[in-house]
Amino acid sequence: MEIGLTHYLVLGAVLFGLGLFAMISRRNAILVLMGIELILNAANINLVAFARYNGLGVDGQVISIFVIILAVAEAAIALGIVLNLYNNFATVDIDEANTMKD
Amino acid sequence: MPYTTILFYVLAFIIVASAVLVVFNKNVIHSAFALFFTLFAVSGIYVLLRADFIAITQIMVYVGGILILLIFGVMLTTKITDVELKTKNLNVVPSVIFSLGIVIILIFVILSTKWNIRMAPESEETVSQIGKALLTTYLLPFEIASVVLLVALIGSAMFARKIKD
Amino acid sequence: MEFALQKLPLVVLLIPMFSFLVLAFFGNKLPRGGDWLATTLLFLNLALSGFILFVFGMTGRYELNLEWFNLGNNSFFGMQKFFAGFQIDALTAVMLVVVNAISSFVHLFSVKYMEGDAKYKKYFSYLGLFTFSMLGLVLTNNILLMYVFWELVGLCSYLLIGFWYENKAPQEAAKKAFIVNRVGDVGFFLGISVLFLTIGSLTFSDIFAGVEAGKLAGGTLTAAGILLFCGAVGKSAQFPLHVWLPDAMEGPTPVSALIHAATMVAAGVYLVARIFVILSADALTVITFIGVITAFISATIALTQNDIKKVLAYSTISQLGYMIMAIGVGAYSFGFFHLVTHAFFKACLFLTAGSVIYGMHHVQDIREMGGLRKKMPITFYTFLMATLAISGVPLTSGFLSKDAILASTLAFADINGGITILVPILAFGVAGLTAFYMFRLLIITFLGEPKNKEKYEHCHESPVQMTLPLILLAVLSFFGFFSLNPLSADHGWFLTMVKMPESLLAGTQGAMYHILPLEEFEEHLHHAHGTAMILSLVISGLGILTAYLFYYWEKINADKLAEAIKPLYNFSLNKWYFDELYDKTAVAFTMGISKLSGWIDAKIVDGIVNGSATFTRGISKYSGLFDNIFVDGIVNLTGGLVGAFGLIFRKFQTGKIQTYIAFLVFGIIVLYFVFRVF
Amino acid sequence: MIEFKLLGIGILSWMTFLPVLGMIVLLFMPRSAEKYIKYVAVGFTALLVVLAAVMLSVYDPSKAGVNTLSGFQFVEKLTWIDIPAYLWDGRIKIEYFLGVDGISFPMVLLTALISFIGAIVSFSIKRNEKGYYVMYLFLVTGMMGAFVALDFFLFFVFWEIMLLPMYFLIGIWGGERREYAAIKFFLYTFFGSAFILLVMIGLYFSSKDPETGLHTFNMITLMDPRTIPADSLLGALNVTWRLIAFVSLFIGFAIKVPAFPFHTWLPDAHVEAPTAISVILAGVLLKMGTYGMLRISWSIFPDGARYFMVPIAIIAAINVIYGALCAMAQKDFKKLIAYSSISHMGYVMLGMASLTTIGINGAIFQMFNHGTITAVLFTSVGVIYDRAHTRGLNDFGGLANKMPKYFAVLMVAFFASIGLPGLSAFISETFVFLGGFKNEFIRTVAIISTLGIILNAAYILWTIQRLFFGTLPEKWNELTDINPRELISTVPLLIIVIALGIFPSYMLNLMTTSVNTLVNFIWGIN
Repeated sequence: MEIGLTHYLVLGAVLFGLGLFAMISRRNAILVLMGIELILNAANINLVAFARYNGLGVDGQVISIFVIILAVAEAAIALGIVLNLYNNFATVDIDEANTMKD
Repeated sequence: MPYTTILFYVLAFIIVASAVLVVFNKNVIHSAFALFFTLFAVSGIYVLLRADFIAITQIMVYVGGILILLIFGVMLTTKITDVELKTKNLNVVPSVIFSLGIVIILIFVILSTKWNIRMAPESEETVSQIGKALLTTYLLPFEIASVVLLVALIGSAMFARKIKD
Repeated sequence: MEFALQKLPLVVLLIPMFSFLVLAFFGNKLPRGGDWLATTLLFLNLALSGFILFVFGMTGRYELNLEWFNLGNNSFFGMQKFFAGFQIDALTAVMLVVVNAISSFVHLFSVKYMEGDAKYKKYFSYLGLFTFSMLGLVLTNNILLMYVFWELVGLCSYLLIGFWYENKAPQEAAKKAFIVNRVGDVGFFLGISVLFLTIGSLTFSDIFAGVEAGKLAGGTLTAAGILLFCGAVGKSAQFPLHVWLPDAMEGPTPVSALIHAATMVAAGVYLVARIFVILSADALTVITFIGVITAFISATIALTQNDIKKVLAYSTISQLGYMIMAIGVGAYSFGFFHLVTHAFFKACLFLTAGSVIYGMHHVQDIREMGGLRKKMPITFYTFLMATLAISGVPLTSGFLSKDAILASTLAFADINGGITILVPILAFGVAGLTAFYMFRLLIITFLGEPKNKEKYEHCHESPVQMTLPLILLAVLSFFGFFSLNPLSADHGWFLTMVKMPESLLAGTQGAMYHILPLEEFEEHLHHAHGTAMILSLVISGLGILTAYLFYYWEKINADKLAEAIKPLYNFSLNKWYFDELYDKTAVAFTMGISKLSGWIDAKIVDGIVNGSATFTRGISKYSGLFDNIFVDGIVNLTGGLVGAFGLIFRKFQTGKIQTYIAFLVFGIIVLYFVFRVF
Repeated sequence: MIEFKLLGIGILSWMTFLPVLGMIVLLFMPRSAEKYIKYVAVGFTALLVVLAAVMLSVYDPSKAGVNTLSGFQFVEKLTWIDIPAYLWDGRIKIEYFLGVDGISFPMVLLTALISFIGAIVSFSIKRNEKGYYVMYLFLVTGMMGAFVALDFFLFFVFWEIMLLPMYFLIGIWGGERREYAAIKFFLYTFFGSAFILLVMIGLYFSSKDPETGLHTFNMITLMDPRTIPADSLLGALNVTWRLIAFVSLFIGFAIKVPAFPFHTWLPDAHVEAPTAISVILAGVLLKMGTYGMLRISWSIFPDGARYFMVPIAIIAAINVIYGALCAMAQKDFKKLIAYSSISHMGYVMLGMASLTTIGINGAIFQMFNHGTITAVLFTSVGVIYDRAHTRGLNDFGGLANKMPKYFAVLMVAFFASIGLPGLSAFISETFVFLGGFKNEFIRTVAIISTLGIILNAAYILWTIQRLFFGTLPEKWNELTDINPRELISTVPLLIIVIALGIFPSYMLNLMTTSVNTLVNFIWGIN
């Protein structure tokens, strides 16, 4: 069976699901960040796959570049936040950071 | 079975397996290392998709940048010796259900959709094409992205700084 | 000659207008308020109109028609144009002279009579406006324009009756005159509308042509005729709209002479004469009876009046009734002839009355007078001349016209028979009554002993500005001006010029006299002439004799007789109670209904509006309560429910971002199923 | 389709929005220049008169207008609102569409003239002049706009715009019961507007422009029977709905006219309004009702006009007679004139109900004449009220000698108002009645309403008597005669009244072509 668009998309979907799970269930902020990276990667796979199979030329690739750029920015900021969190709560467990609740 | 197919399945396996490790590993450092494999394999997928520039970028930015950043983060916040193992999260069951659910839905949708497949013209020159696109059609987002990066740079520096008062 | 008929009438028309405008706007700057200007212009006008009459005698009818405005080509009338123009025919030419003559005499007379009045200047400007309107009325060839001028003379009449508006009586009289005239005018207007809608043009010649062509016939024609006649009823003070004219005597006496005796009130007669050719037999019958009833009623009223002007006023109404009747019976030219002769002698009578009032320092009650002959000889003799004329004594102009009319009534009765015999009977009766009450007036005023010594002593003959017009008018009451034959005017210039036209309806309707061919009518007339002359002489003689018996020789005591027939006397003295009747009915009804509708409007119609506002406010009050208790209750309940749910759902608000993401994902899944399934 | 532009902007836009410009100028005038405010306002309204004169010199009376775009003059047509199609509805396109024809042009002239006169009359306002004139100019914009708008939506906007300043003008600068009168006026007219709005929307959704296929508010397109498909709500097949729409529109306009029994706001509003506002109210505002009927009801629902001509004529006759009777019962001078307005507007409606050329010509002419004459009458009421501070007719007497010029002015106006020949109202009333007699269905009604002629004369003469005749009461010895400013605000109108009475063709020529076209259109004759 020829590898086609659907294969890549399914791969992306699986990756997305894993990333999502990480985002939802893990309590360590860094792991949540990793989950996000996974999701972004899943999206990138989709974009590039569409660029390949939908005749969109390089547009998909360009957008995936932007996604990567944003991922970098996000990672930098998020880690900054995590460090702050750690400084304030002495933990990176985001369950502890629930002061919004009450 | 053409070798690209084999390659794809290999890469897919690496991606999924390492991602599973990332997600379920209790040791954050291990997760970070597993993530390294994932990202690498994804760049392989990009190569399969003939997006050479993206593949390179993936390796350079993700593997060379973000991952290092993450590891630094891990190391700054965790004492490697006493690795926290408390994953007694109540969310596991709903998380699994939701994530599985959405994956199933996505796959179902992907499979049931009739995709309009048009192969992109084979071109060796993706780099120059991307360059042109970035400096013509996507000039504004490109510039904005650079500003965003700058802001992120300053912002993260601000956050990370310990406020002494 | 061409110019004389083409442009001169316009000049004649506009000269009084000029006089009016100059006096109205610059009167204050002119010496003596510009009376000399107005008077001179009017005499000039008289000369011009005399010239027009002369020219007309040689060249004949002339008409000028100009487009006034048009309504374009439309689906109802086709090309609809309204014209304005004038025509010179016998009626017009004669009327021009009459109006200008009397107007100029009255101007002259007023110079002294009105001297010292606070509104002297205004008075002359009003006279100018009136003369303009009256000339317009007689000149126009168009019934709509005639209506225009018709209303304008009404306005002038209103202004001049109410000239001394500081007093109550002139105000009321002016208002009454205008409103009563309006009633007639509405009829006139409706008549014009009928003509317009059926014939589509309002020019007299078009109207006549239209009737001849049968565009308007039968009942509609009769209705149109009677409606048009309504205008004449109002303006010429015919029964039942005659009530305004006696009251109109509140105006200055020269005005009464000009407007309410000689010219304006004759406009009605002029109108009927104008439209004579299209009047149907039935319409003419109505006209005849209205005329004769008016003549009779007012003659009986005149018998007992004690105000010198009131007597003259009723005699005017009576004479107007005569003219109307004359035209009604078909004596078109005689009726018009009487209009002219009457204009002169009645103007003379009024001006002499003015002279008397002037001499007596504004006393009008004849019971205060007496023996004035010695003090005011010129006034007396001119008055006598005019009285003889109105009584129909031979050698006067009045004899010529009146006799001819009486003969016509006889001919009328002769042809038609039956009930129409009443017409000559009443007509002759009125002739006798006229002679009686005019001589009663003459005797009580000028002869006998003075009743009020003090006033008598201060009495004096009027100055020459006043006596000159009197003399001129008295002279014009001689037969010689109209005919060389003192017994019949048939071959005089007047009746040669004003020929009776053949009715356009000849031979089409019924068997009435005037529908007979003209010759046949004239034959009957000829038969009646001798009888009429003798009868009328006898009857006027009797009237005069009786007057002398009562008041000069005092063989019969008038007061005792009055006492003996008290109800009849009162009936006459109180003018047949017409005013009271109208006050009690029409006026009271209108005022009542006006009050009622004012009340309805303020209380009921507006009440409903305000009521609905109050109602709405009431509703709003209750709906406010409802709102507070029920609607707001529901709202509060909702709030409470929401709160309760909130307490439950609060559990979900963990403040943990991951929980939220989980819900987000859950939401996505749900949405997927929603869109998928539904 | 004549276009006429000044500085690139159509003259009708100038006419409509010049007052707004004036408003802005007034708003920016410094406190120190307060005493010049009224002159600025007069200047702007005078400009309107000048523009109107320019229009008059260019106007081509041979063009018909009514239901043909090419017959309109000074047309301006721009897209105003254009909302692209949404899921739930098609494209909404509303035009800024101005133009005049023989029906609206006399009204435009009247509006310019009366606005100018009203601004002069307003000099007697002493309190918060700036606010007053700002509102006044705004009002002028509303009125002018309503007369020149050819798009129903735009018309409605102007129609409503005009309410607001009127409310404030009565409510702030009015007499004792001003709030009551202002609220009554506002609510009543608003009530009417609701009916108009209903029909407007109904028409919109029923219409389908044959060219573009869109719903439309364009009045001229709406007159074209092809625009409203026969099976739509207000289409030819739904006779009942069309008649209901006609009645609804009629009520909306009748309130403005005002027609019996919707007239009671008028006396209150008049009595409480300041003089100049009464002048505007009677001079222009009332005409918007009758104009609206001609322009919208009669033209878009000719079937309704034909169906209801008898009831409308009866309402008109009630207006004539009942108005006159009520006027007779009044003791307040201003209220009397207000009721006489009701009576005279009855003539207008009668002429329109006749659906004949002559009647409608008379109606439009009567609208113009009533505007000029009543303006003089209300100004005159203001003259006496400013001096004596009372309007009670029974308080006066003998003013003729005390105020001779005032007497002269008012006499002309009074006699014009009772339709004395030689003055303009005579021609129009005559036409109205001729039209009424011509239409055999309403002939009887028309004949009955001639009673109004007599009643009008009666109450006017009685008023003259009570005001001017008799002796002057002691307390009025100090009264002064009418002053030059007041003469300026009355005499020009009287000159127009007299001139049109003698040469009516100057006015009639402007409208005959359009009226002929309109009547033909109503009866379906081509």
